[in-house]
Amino acid sequence: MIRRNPLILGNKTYETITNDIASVVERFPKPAFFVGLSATLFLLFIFIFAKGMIVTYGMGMMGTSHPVNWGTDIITFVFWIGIGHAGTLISAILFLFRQKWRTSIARSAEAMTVFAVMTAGLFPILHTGRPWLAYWLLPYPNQRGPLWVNFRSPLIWDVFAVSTYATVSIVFWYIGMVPDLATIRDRAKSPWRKRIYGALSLGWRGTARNWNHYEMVYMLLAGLSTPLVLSVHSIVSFDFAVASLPGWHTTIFPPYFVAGAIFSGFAMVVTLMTIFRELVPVFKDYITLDHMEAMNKIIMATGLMVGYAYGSEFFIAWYSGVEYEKYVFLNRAFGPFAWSYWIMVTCNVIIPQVFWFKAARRSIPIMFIVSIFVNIGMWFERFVIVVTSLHRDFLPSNWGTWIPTVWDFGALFGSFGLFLTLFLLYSRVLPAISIAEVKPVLNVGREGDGNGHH
Amino acid sequence: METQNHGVTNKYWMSLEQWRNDPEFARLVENEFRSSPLQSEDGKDGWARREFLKLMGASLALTTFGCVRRPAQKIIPYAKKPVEVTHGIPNFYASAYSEGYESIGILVTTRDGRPIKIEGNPDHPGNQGGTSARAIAHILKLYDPDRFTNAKRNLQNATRTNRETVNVSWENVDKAVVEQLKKGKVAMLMGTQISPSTQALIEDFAGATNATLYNYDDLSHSSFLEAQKVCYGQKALPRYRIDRAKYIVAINNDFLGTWLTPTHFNRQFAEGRRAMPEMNKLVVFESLMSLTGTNADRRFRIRPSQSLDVVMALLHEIIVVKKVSRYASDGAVLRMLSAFARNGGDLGVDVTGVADELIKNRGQSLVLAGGLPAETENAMSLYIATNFLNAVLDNEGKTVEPAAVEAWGTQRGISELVTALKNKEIKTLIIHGCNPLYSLPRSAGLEENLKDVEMIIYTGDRNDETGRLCDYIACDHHPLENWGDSRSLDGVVSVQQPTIEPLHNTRAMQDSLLSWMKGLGKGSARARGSETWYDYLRSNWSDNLARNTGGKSFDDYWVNLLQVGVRETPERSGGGRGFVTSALARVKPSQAQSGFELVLYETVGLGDGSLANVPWLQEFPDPVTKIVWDNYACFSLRDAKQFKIREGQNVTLMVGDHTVTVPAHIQPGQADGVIGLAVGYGRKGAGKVAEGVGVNAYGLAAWKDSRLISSGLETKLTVEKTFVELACTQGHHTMEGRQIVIEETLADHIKKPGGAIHHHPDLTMWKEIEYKGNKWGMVVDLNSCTGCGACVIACQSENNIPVVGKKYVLRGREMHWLRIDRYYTGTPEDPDTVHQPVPCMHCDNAPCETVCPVIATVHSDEGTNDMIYNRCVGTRYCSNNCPYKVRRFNWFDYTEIQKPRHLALNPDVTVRHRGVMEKCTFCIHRIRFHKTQAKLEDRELRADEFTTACAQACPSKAIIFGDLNNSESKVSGEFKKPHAYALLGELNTKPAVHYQVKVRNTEELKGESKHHEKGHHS
Amino acid sequence: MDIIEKGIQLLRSRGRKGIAGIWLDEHKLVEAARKTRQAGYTKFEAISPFPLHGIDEAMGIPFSFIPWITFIFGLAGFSFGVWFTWWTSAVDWPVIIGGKPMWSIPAFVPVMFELTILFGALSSVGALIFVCGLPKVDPPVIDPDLSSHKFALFVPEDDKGFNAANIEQLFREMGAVEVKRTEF
Amino acid sequence: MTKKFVGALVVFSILGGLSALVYALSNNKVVIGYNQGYEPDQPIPFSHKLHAGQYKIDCKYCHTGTETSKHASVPSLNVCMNCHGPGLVQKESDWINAIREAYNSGKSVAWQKVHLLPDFVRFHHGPHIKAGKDCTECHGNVAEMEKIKQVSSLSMGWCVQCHRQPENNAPTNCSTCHY
Repeated sequence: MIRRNPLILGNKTYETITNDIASVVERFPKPAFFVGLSATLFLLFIFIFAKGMIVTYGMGMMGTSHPVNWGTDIITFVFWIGIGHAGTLISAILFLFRQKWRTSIARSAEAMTVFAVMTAGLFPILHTGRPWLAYWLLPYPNQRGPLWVNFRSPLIWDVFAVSTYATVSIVFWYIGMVPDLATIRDRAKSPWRKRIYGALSLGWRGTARNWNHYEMVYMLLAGLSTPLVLSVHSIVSFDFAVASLPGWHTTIFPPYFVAGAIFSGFAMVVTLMTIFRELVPVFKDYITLDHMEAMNKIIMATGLMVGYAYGSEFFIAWYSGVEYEKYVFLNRAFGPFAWSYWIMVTCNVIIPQVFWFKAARRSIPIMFIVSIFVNIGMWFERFVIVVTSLHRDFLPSNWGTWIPTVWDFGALFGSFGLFLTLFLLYSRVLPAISIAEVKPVLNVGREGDGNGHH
Repeated sequence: METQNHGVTNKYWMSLEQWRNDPEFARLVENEFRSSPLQSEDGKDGWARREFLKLMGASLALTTFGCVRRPAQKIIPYAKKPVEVTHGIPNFYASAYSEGYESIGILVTTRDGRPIKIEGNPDHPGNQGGTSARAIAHILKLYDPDRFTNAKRNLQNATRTNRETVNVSWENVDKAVVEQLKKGKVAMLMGTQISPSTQALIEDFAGATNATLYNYDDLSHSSFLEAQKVCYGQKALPRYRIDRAKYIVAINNDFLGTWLTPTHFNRQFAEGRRAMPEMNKLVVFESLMSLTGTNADRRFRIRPSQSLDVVMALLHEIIVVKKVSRYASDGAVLRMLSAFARNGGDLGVDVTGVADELIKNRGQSLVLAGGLPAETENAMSLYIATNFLNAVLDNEGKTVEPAAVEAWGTQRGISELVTALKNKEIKTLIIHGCNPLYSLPRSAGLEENLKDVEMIIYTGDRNDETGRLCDYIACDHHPLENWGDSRSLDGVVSVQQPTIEPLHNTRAMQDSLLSWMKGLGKGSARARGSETWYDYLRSNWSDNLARNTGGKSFDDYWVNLLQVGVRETPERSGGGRGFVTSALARVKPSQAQSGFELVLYETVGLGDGSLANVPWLQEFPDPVTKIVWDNYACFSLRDAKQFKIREGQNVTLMVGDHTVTVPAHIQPGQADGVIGLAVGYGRKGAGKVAEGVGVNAYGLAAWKDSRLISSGLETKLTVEKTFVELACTQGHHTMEGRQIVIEETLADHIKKPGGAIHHHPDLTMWKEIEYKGNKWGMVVDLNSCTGCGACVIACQSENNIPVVGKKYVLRGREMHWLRIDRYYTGTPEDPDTVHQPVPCMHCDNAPCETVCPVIATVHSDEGTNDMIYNRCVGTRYCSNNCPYKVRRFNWFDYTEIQKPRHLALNPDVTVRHRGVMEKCTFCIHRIRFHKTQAKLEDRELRADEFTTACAQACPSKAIIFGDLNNSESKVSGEFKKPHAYALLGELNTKPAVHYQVKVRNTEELKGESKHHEKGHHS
Repeated sequence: MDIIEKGIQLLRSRGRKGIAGIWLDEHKLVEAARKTRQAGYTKFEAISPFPLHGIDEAMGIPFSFIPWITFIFGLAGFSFGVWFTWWTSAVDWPVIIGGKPMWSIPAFVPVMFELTILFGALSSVGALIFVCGLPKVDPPVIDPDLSSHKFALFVPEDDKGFNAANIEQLFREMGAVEVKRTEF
Repeated sequence: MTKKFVGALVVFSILGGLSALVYALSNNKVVIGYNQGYEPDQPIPFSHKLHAGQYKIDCKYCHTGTETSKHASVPSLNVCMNCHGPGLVQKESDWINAIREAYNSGKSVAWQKVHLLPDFVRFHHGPHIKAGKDCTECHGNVAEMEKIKQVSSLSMGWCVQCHRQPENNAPTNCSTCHY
């Protein structure tokens, strides 16, 4: 039997675990928090302003044009949806695989999922020419005949997939949080705090019968989320794969997108967790270097998958013999947008190779930098797919280009404002580590532990 | 009332005259516009753009909020409804459009008294239903917001710099002008008039006032006419029969794009293209890349100074070497030709093959030269030599027919005017139909000599380059507001009738002349007996122009004439003309040039620049360069490389002491050592649209021997460091070896039509949808298409397509539903060119439909791909998934159109909201209109009962539209021809538009498709 | 306001009187629960801050029935997806789209799949909320630390053969740090 | 008992409300926001009840475009003058005099539009009349109306339900009405 390192450091007891995690919620934040919050609120303001202007005056303010009809909005949508995947993967798939190390990062990863999907969900709505009519994408009974929607359109699949994903993720996250909310309720001193967390905890009491159903539902949700998360990014990839455009029309997209999503999602978790560990030092006992290393291994593995996909795309383009396909891929690597392609390859394939070295996997600064690069690289992966495929397609007369405007940057960077604001608020008002899940794994890897082998 | 369907009878358009017979009419017309949108009470046109006149010529008003319901609208019917106006039903009026020497028959569609569209008159034998981009677009000049709405007086300083422009009543204009005219010494500077009645009136006026007539055209053919006179003794433009010519040689001549009467020539040329297996062959020698050059089967690049040498080399080869024709024994001719024995060698072009083929096609060949690029210093020699070559080839009387009528010939040229001005022989000058201060180089000396003239009267409609120097602007009507007539080069006389009461307080030039004559109490009997210009015109017709009245009274004849628009008997004379050999003595060798030679040229879109304020034409992609909103100096690839010039880089051109700084454009196929620059740009005072677009190339032209020299100008070039982005609507200019435009040589085509098409096996998962009723389809014959672009503007006019401006064209956001792709094949230095109009393909398996989430683009059961604007949310997914990229997105709110341009909108086509996709609809509103009409008349839709706007406008009949399920329709046959193919057919989109291969009359093609070189499909 | 008051009344839990023992070690609690059950009590409850290993077996709690709910509703979601895509696309208003048949099954699979998942997930959570009697307003708390680091057993008075003294003795024997009469 | 009852009541009322909403939205007879019943005052109190009801003047006598044009069109004043011209019907009424005055001075009357379709809807009266539809099917019994009132909803669903009837043999392409 392999000797494991302890999952939780610092000789915790159940009581200290409760104190460590709940006290973050209970104490008044430090000034640093408000500095951070103002920064993210500023970004959020940029987002609202940029999108407000675009909705007011028209999509023409962004860089999208003919033939590149999709640009920053869709790229960023796919980017954030991809980010979201790591959370569900950690909370659901690793749960099904009985990976106990997931417990201390699962909550924040799920929160990341929820906020990322919320951020992502805004983009397809706001990228439309008439966002105030976006509700027409929902098949609701109406007075137009009734007129339904086109279930053949990948965008309708998106509506179903993303809304189902958002709903199930939020439910999963929330159900997981209910016992912890009850803990905070029980520790609350002020009546308001008791009332609010009491309501949020739904009056959870922690009886064995409830725990019995609770664990079952948690497992069911994990079981449902697993195919769901795979389907969501597959369906997002269908937006491209189902189209006839060379560079989009590929069967490899679903697995490629899922791998990429996990890749970018884990990178984002690493980014957030490295910062989190520094901001709340006590969390270093829960989110240990072992956790970070495990995530870095996944980053490297999925990075290799993504790299393989890049290579196989080229091979298939050549092997298919389709002239349009061949051209698109050569154009990606050597055309006017080649810079974006090589940024993508560098960030996603080359840089993560440092994780072959254990020292790099366990170095917080290195992994932070790598994770940032991976995030950049994955944004550019979607950029490469969307923009370079669109800008030169079948008829050369249509070839065009894509020139970003200040509003594109506003939408892209502003979206981080929305995401980070939500995440910052979450980190102060909700238990950022699952108290009830961490406690059962307290003894894993401890000396003289008799229960750790499950 | 003869308001019936299009294409049903020849009486489907109506004549204004019919109402004229009604005494009530005049009064009705006065009231007609009382409730017009132009004069609505609150000055707003309301929110409903689809129907300006929501009901019965009414204006709309949004009532205040908080009303019972929103939006509340009002219905304002006529007080007295004109009997021929039925709200919701268009009226068509036959009329004529003239420009330079071109006259084409048009039909004007009016709705509720507003002209909204100009179409070709199928009864006109010259254009036969086709039109040109400019003819269609000149409707926007009617609704030009920058037009003067009243007569104006420019208060001039002593140096003729405009101090102030004030309104002046017509009475006061007349008073002042008549007073002035009494002083005598009157001169009239007139643009060429092809209207026989206007000519007569002007001559009447000149006689009455003892005025001297001077002639000037912004695009002058005076040396060409002079050469005709020298060669044949008659100063007339011959009738070129391109339809009869099997072998056409054009030397710096753009007869398909801009020369003389391109609309007619396009039709004739296309007929010759389609005459299989005897298809014509076009050989072009030219310096720039013109529209004609792009259609050449064989093309040679020459410097403008070599134009004459080419003709002489051909003559030398034919007469001296091959000893063909009777001149082969004419010693004088042989002597003269020996000086030009420069074939091959220092000419750089071997014309032997061309000469051989010309000899073979004697009597059915045609050699053409002329137009701005041919107007070198030695142009006269070129024209004489060309005429001689046609004579040598026995083309006289066969492909060159003499004109029945001499060109309007009583006037003198502009240099005589300048002399007269210098001698202070002119007190009053009336300028009409030309813009000399724009198009004359300063060296002509007109401007500085004008200041001594006591009064200058200009009939233009704005203070443009000429107008600002004039005292009175007696603004003329727009042709759509005015009566008139015109004679085309083939002798067809058509009538022009007004289709709208004048929008503004303008007055016809002819009415002005008549009233001044009245003021003077002089003039011919006809002038004195005519109350209005209309009376004069009618009486001139009654006396001089009416033919074959067939025993009918003139009144009946006149009514019928107005309905048809065209006088049935053309003025023609047959037989050949004898070439006066002595003319050859005037042929002088051209000076060889080594430096850069500047060639000015006319664009298909803007022509002489008089329509520069029409936004459609500014955003009309040049058929060759596809650049909009600019003119630019064209360089050959070699020169660009040598002088390190990049696309859009500013260059300064210096001719003599005049300089112009203009962005460079690198033009494949252009001759080395040549710089091309388009005229028609750089207008001043022409209006908001034209302001600041391009530079005035006329400034670089030279004035020598009373002639404007626009070609072969020795030019110094300075390359600047700055750049201007040129807005090009096409992203890439070669086909990358893809099967897009398929070309075949004539020999291959005759052997196996469509043999060059590589077909792909189609596999499908689904059972195909069956279309049981109508199934609309289109065939575009790439062999007939010359790329002139009339269809693009016709579509724009028909479908309310917005103009987005240069800034957004640069971003690829032009909105044309129908675009013409132009590809080069072969080497970029000397390519072949193909044109391909691309509308929406209306694919049966439409990729756009599948991906639309909200069913905003769907198929109808008639096979059209419908775009439902009001359902569209604007995801733009459809456009991404369209392999042809024909979909256009409303990136901004394009519905705000400056008034009164909005009056040109077609009420049958929805004006699209911001944020929705749009695209070619196959003119679905026409389909619906005609299907409804058929239903109302209890009949089936007839085959080819109607067609789309593009097909209707096409002068070369390259576009055929109709019902594929109707075996009688033309399209159903053409669609299935073996040489018809689907664009990107391997995608199995099953387009409802098929293309027919482009046939080139050559031995081998310059660019072979690499499409199936690997043979991986078979 | 009346309705809100009534709603709160509805959600207010009514505590049962009974006896509770509190442990600090979860293993001892599991043993105590087994003993309690062996003593014949059936309605007693174990309260813990996290799910306890082995408590189900110790207390004789049956396997949760919720997977059946998930299955049935998942199936319902799938069937709804099949029916809805078919009815809207092929029956109610068939439109020719992209030359495809009205009921293009492969294209409708994603919608059917997502509806399956959505119905399954929401029904499971709904079932959980229903069987746990959630939500509840201010449920009685035996000890606030029961959601942190303490473990409790509670035997209600209405349990069969309730004997306070016996239970207290049993709890003390099994290592309860505190035994008290309380409401839960 | 009460608790369960209240619970059941809540559940059922939610379900019932939802079904009612779905019914209301999908049923073309119950419409919201379509100006049904709009009955504005007109500048001249023209009575259809009098003209079409009592005197039985055919609709198409005044609404001349009905069979030929997209627009049935409100008659111009010269149509009124056919009967109300000098020396003809109703010489002394103030309203008639007003019309006569307007006619003589060439001024138009600004009527309140009652039946209003959005700009993107193309409706042609002709085929509907041709198909034998009576005016009253859409416009209600105008002969009974003192003031014209919008009887039908004119919603898209309202159009489509009729076009869908197989016996009407009417197209339901989107481009039948939208282009």
